[in-house]
Amino acid sequence: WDEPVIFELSQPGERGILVPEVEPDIVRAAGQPLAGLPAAMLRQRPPALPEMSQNRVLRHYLRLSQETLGADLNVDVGQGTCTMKYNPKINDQLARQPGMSELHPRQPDSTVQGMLEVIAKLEGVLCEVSGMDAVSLQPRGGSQAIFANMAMVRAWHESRGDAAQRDEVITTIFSHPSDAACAKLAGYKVITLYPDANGYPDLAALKAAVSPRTAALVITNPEDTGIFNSRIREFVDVVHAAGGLCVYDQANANGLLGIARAREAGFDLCHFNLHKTFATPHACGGPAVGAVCCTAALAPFLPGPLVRHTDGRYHLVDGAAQSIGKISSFTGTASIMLRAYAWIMNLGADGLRTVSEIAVLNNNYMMHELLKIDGMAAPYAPGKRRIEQVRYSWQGLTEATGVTSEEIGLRAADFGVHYWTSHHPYVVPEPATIEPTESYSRADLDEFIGVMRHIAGEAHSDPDLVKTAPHNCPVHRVQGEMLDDPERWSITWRAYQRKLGERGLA
Amino acid sequence: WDEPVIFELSQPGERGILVPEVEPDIVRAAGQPLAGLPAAMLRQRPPALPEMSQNRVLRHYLRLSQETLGADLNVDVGQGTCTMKYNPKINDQLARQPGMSELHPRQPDSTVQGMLEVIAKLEGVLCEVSGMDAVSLQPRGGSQAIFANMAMVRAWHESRGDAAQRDEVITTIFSHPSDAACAKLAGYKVITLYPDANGYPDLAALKAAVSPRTAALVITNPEDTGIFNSRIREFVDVVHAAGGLCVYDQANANGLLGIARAREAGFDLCHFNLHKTFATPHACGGPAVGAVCCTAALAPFLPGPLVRHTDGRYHLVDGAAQSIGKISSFTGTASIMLRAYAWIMNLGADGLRTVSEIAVLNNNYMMHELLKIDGMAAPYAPGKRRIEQVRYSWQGLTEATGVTSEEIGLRAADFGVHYWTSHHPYVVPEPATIEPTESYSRADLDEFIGVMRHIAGEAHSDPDLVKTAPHNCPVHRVQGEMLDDPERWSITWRAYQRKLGERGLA
Amino acid sequence: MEPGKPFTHPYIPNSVPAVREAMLHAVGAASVEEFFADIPAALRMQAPLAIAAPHLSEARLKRHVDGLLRKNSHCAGQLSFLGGGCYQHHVPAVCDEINGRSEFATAYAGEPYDDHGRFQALFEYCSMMGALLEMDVVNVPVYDGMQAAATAVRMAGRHTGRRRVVVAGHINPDKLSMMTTYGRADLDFITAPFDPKTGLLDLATVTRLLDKDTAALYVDIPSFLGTIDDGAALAAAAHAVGALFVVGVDPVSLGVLAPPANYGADIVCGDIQPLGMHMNYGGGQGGFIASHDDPAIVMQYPSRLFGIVPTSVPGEYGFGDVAYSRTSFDKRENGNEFVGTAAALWGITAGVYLALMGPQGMTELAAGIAQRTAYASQRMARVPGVRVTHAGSCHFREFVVNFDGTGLPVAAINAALLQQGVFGGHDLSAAFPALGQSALYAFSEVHTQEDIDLLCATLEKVLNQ
Amino acid sequence: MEPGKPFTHPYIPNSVPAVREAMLHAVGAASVEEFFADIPAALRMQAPLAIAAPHLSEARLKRHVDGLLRKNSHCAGQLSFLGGGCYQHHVPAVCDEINGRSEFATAYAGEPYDDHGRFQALFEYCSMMGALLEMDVVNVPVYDGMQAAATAVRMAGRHTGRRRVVVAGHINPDKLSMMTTYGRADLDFITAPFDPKTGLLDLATVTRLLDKDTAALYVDIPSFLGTIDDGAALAAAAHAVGALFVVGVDPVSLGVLAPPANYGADIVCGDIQPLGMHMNYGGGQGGFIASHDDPAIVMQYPSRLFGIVPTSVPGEYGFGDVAYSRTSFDKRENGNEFVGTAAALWGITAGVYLALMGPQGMTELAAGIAQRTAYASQRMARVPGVRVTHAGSCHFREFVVNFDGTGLPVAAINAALLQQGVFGGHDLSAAFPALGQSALYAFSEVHTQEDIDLLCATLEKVLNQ
Repeated sequence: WDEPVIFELSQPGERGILVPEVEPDIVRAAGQPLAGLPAAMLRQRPPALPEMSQNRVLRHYLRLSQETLGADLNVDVGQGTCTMKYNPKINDQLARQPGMSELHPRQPDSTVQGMLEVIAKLEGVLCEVSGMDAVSLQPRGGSQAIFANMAMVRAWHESRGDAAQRDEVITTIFSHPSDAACAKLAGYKVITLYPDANGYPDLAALKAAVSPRTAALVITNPEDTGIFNSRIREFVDVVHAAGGLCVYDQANANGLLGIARAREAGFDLCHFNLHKTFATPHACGGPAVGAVCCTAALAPFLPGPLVRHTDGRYHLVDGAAQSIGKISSFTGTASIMLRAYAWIMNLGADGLRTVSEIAVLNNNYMMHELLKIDGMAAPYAPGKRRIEQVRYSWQGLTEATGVTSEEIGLRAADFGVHYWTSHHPYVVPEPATIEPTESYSRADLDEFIGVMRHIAGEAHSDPDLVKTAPHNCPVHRVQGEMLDDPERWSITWRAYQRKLGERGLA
Repeated sequence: WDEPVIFELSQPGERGILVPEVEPDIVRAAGQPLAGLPAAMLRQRPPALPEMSQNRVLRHYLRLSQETLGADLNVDVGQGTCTMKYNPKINDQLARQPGMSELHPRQPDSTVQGMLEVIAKLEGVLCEVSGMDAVSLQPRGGSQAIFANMAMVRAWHESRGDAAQRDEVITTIFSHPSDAACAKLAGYKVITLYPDANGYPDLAALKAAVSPRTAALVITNPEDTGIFNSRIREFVDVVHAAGGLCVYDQANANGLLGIARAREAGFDLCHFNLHKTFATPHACGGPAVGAVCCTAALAPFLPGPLVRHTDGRYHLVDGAAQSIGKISSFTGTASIMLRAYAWIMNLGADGLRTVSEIAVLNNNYMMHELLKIDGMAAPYAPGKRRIEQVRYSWQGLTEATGVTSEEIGLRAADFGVHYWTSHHPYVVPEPATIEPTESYSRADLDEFIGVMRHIAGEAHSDPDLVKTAPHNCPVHRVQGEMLDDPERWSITWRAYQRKLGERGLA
Repeated sequence: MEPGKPFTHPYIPNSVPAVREAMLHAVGAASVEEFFADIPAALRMQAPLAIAAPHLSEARLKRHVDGLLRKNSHCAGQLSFLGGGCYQHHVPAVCDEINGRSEFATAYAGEPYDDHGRFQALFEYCSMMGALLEMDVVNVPVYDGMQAAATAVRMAGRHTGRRRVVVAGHINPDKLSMMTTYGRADLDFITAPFDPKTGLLDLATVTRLLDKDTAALYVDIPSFLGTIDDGAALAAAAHAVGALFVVGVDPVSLGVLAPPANYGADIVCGDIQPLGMHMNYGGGQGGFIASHDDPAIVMQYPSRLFGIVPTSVPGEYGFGDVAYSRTSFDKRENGNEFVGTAAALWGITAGVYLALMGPQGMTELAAGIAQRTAYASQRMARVPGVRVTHAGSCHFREFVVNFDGTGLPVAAINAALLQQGVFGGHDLSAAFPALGQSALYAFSEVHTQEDIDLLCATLEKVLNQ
Repeated sequence: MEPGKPFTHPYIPNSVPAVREAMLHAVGAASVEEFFADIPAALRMQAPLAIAAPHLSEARLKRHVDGLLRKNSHCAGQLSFLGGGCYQHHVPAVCDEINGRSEFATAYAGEPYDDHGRFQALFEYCSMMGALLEMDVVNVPVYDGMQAAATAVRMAGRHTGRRRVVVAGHINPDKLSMMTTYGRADLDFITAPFDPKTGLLDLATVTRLLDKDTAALYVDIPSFLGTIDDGAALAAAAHAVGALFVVGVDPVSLGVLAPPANYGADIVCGDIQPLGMHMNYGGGQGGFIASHDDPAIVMQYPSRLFGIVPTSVPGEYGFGDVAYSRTSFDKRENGNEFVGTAAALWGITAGVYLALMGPQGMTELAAGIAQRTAYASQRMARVPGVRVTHAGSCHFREFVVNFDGTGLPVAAINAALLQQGVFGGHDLSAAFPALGQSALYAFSEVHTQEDIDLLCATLEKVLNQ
């Protein structure tokens, strides 16, 4: 499709949908209901929205959907750290029923007993999976859950009166950028540890960083390298000994279900992304749920409302007196919780463990095969197995051919698969992060491996082909420099039209 | 996508879905429930179905869907006679609710009052639109409705004792093939009238054909030429005078809603395709509904069951004593009836008439523009307006360039639109049948006209490009001769595998 | 439409007055009336259509239709044991997902190039049915199982050049009615009675009815009453007179029952509704016809048959119509019967279902249903006054329950069950008076043991009232 | 997992024992245990997860979850007047169709090439919001309107280098809580009380609270109580001290109310839930932030901003991230706040909604709601004992109803309404004790005159009991 921008499809007068008529009695009684307002508060001209028939609106968005490579459509193992797994359609179907979709969040508790039961039981599962004592599902994404964790850390230290002194949070470079960003947001100075020679977070560096100013350690394990940090308990103990809390970013939990938990490692807080580990759809980037889990000691700080079960009925109650308060609207993204609950109830304990076992098997198989490709390496911990993902390096290939990891990604798009390098900064040179999850068959993995091998071959035989990719996508290489130029960037169509007029863009 | 045939994706052991367990008590009590059967009645080996994970099944069919050009995705005006119009998503959404989808057709009438009300009210609308007195919605498609009409003609003549004598049905070559085929199936000899020089059914030929052997005339108006036969009442009168019945095939009704009806033209029976005129989805070719409408005189012959409204309740009753009996299972395709009902209730009388007015306006606009293309003509009735579609001829272009209408169709596919020639035999040379309906905007029509103009230009400048099309479709030109060769045709994968082995196909 | 009052609607882009006028101007017409100039005044409607006032907004339309649907109660909310040709099964969400895809829902009659996916999906459906049936030829779906049966015997008539069709007496009476309406111009139908004790055909009687003018012996296995005849014996009897053996089959049963081809069926037909279609008040039906790859039989199909073929690119598969010249599309009244829009989307859906289930799923499904049927039969037989009519025979999915011992008509019992939220079995007393006050009870994987026990407990309760 | 008992599941292809073994063999591992060798025994779970027994089949899972959902009653079945941040509107079927598309539902973080459609759809959403708001910059959605407000004031803080934020007292108390939790490391929040008689801010009081350390004046227009302040006056007051004027707005109101940019807002934010999202028990929220195209402001956004750019093919449009270096993705703690998975699918859906509605639809929708609100206010005021608290002020969508005159607490009244199938307005007595026993009633186009009349009649009835 060569689908125009939607404003170009406008035909004045066309309607996409009709709005219910207002009954004549209402019209009569209401009169000019807003006539009492200052004139400046009334809209003078209708919004400049496109005017289109329903058929054309539908066709436009269906075509755009076909130009989008959803996980359902491809072997989506190349978006490492994202845990792209199969999102069962039954869960969507269940969540799209009116018994879920038409619930107002302020309905009386007595009318949402099923919904509250789902929330309560899902909280229970996450307690068991993490070993923690209490859970809040209110955050609407993983990063918001990280922020909630940091806010709880802050509230904890405030409750003990040493908040002013404890103004530092320690994290690692292979943890998610939001770990650092949320600590900063909560008012902390961020200390970032870099890996040691074997790719592990540097314990010595941690010991050097820890002090009475330490509010918390925020750390992922395995980090985005896929290497499990065996000494994690020592990290935790060092921080605890200094009076800090330990926060476990469990975005990478997909290889550990039923195998290892936050509790045994001594963490005080942790979080999960339901759209990663618990198979809810990524939805182009949300809606989502980030689950905050904590020990009993931290539970008084959880955001409200909380679900309680008493006398055989479920109730919502406000947060405790020490609660950090609200972290998002209402109880969070309930329809995502329902999907995660259904997924778990379809798998059970055996199933969750099998998820992790196969996710890890797939990852090690993928690594075993990818490392046969000339120019690809898995830095750190040579010969060691990985958990659920691997951060690779194409440094060898780049040195030999000049083709970069980013270019490989654009070429991979031509073969109908996603490919992700890693978060900035690129600690691993020419990085690539691959996470196969449990959802793909051996044949699928072999297909992806074949694409990588093919592109590596092209890098040697015809590097320009790779460097000018994509060739087989809905669009061609964009003129990216405009996006960083305030004179020319255009974040809306109206800005584009204006700048086009003023500056003759494009 | 280059998606394999599904059997090639099989991995032994994989499961797409799990089946509910049988409780141990049942297993115990049931024992070997089929042990009493002859051994030959029991399956010896499991069916050779593919074994696939759910993710892979989904991905396979999603990819196939993207390789299918649904009406939602294109300016679908090129499948003339098919009345490809917008199928509102709200109607699908309504029909996919459990209050519709989970109804068993043998439920007590008291538990399906809403469904029966929909059927009854839809019958009422069709009575009004046709002017007929009674309706059955039992047929599951237009052709089955035509057959029902022919069976009613037969039953009518049987009831009058002259069935043996009346063994001929007259139809026209521009009526749907099923009109002739169904008459034959009901036991009639078929007499086919050809158009006169102006494209109208030949009245003189009809008069010559009519006789005491005439059971019925089955005719479309407008025929697939789009030309309204002004003298239709004379045709009807001639047949009635000879004791025959007149059956109106209203597949082409989209231009006549609220404008002209079967009643005023004197017909005894007619039928509508709900998936054409009443906007239910074509669904790759069904499920569908063909509505049979008739005068009071023919009503006793309608198939059962019938919906009746008495004492404020709806009931299903058997067909009358003279009923032709069953024409399909239960009451027909109820979920399609619901969609058509919703569509009508969204438009009302003004809306239905506007549908026809704009469908006809669009068609005449399309004709006006297409006839500007060198090599295209609209045979018959020069200068006259058409109703809802036009059968064109590319004869001029073919003579000038050698490019045929069929080849133009394959090239049109490269531009993402459908294109249909016409039913066989090609009475109009190098035919093309275009029916824009009311669903497309002027911009849409101009886009399609542009494609036709472009291809006509290519036919002159680069005829080979057109003759070797498609170039931009999921597959390339098939080796069609195999399809007519019993030694090589392969209607299933197992046949293909066998013949591949035996004869080394492909 | 009131003159001068424009009606602009989201479904009709060019109803925008300015656009309408501009297009009229472009074609040189003063008004749309000009396009209808050929319609004589006497044929014109004199008044607007007299139909109910519309709900123009989608919001009000939805509310209106939802209100109608709320007047229904349905099998996902009630406990249902209805069957008799339409069956409640779990419909996998992926089936709904695929048949709900805009592309499949709104495609129609495109070519094998622009609609490649549609052709492939239907070819694969036919192929998976072929695997289930162990036959090489399966058609693109016809309307329903009845149509499939009616066409199957017509195919046999054309193939043999004979008129006589012997039909098992324990098929659905509606099916017999439909086959007769459909076939009687060219075929004569004779019914072979079944043994009221066993619910099975009597081989001697069937043999006596078969003669050298017989085109086909038609039997449903399992029968409408859930019993399972000896197919091999019936096949031998039919073949002995040169007739084709035509078997109607419940595709779900083939997880445990032999495919009819294995016991000698020449043409096999049935309904695909149980393979992933919601019941839809009967809107989920779709018919299949299958046979061996005998060109003489293949040429008798009226339906579309899709074949797989190489394309101009080596290794690529394409698809197309096999032997199109058979059809009425090609030959009008000289083609076989007729062909038209039928139930293609349900074919695609059944393909999705079979792919999801795989061999293991189909086997487990059928085995579980046979077990539940046997269990239910045992349990119901223990309800005082209730008798399982053909208790000595094996059943699949359905069996006949007789209530003569209760002194109550089925209608009254079902009314009482309904008050308890149970849809009792289909009342057979009108269609099979010889069976007395009997009902046909159906079971599937949707039923738990608890459901069956609840049925029996509820029956006991209402019979004691 | 029990050793030796393989668990094969449809969601885990390689759980097939033979495949699992073959892959282990391929990588030279004896068992999956090897991969976990780095996890010390002390960190390993010692027992299987203690969670409920699963429903392994999809059929039983569906039955289980359906059973849970049946314990809920919902707003499509009841008559609801709840609002307060989440609103019942008609959701066009096309919105559901598009956000249900597999492609959009399961896409994530692809590049502007493989995910071109996602980028375009989100750019178009931002552009249509820009048209509604008459602003040039709109972000890709954040979690909800609260997050948008919290970020908006943080943006103001960064832009001005000041700490003080004056917040209108008639915003949602939850929003104030959330903004405080989110911002307090860098911002101080001061509440400006509203006039209990009018439900409006007092300009003099607000002006007094604004000072040279004030980063932002934050106001919701309409307020949480449905009243509509004089935005231009507030803007002038904020600007007089060099503070930014940040307005939270209900996007539906903009069909009749002026876009805040027109009366001087610098940053506008709000929730898109009313634009085509089902309520989903609060799962339909999504936040937007908008501003003019001032680079100094643009660089304060933490969210992704998508821009339109030419490609290497003339006339072709491409898309990409604007000023990516602002973000924590690029700069970790040195970026603005943080960015992550939020509510992108709702952004796409809101775009579909706005495209369907168009200018005329948005105008009619808002005008109709204003009319229904006024009508309902008049009608409810006539119920004995019931008072509309701010009857002298104009309202959009919501207004406060006081029940002190009935002598009954809102809780009791709502309980009585619930018994009649009506969800009464949100009880304000805890959060706004000064308002007495009051509830917030909300109206939209889903309500007919009959509904509103029924509410009043039911209220009268329950108050008379």
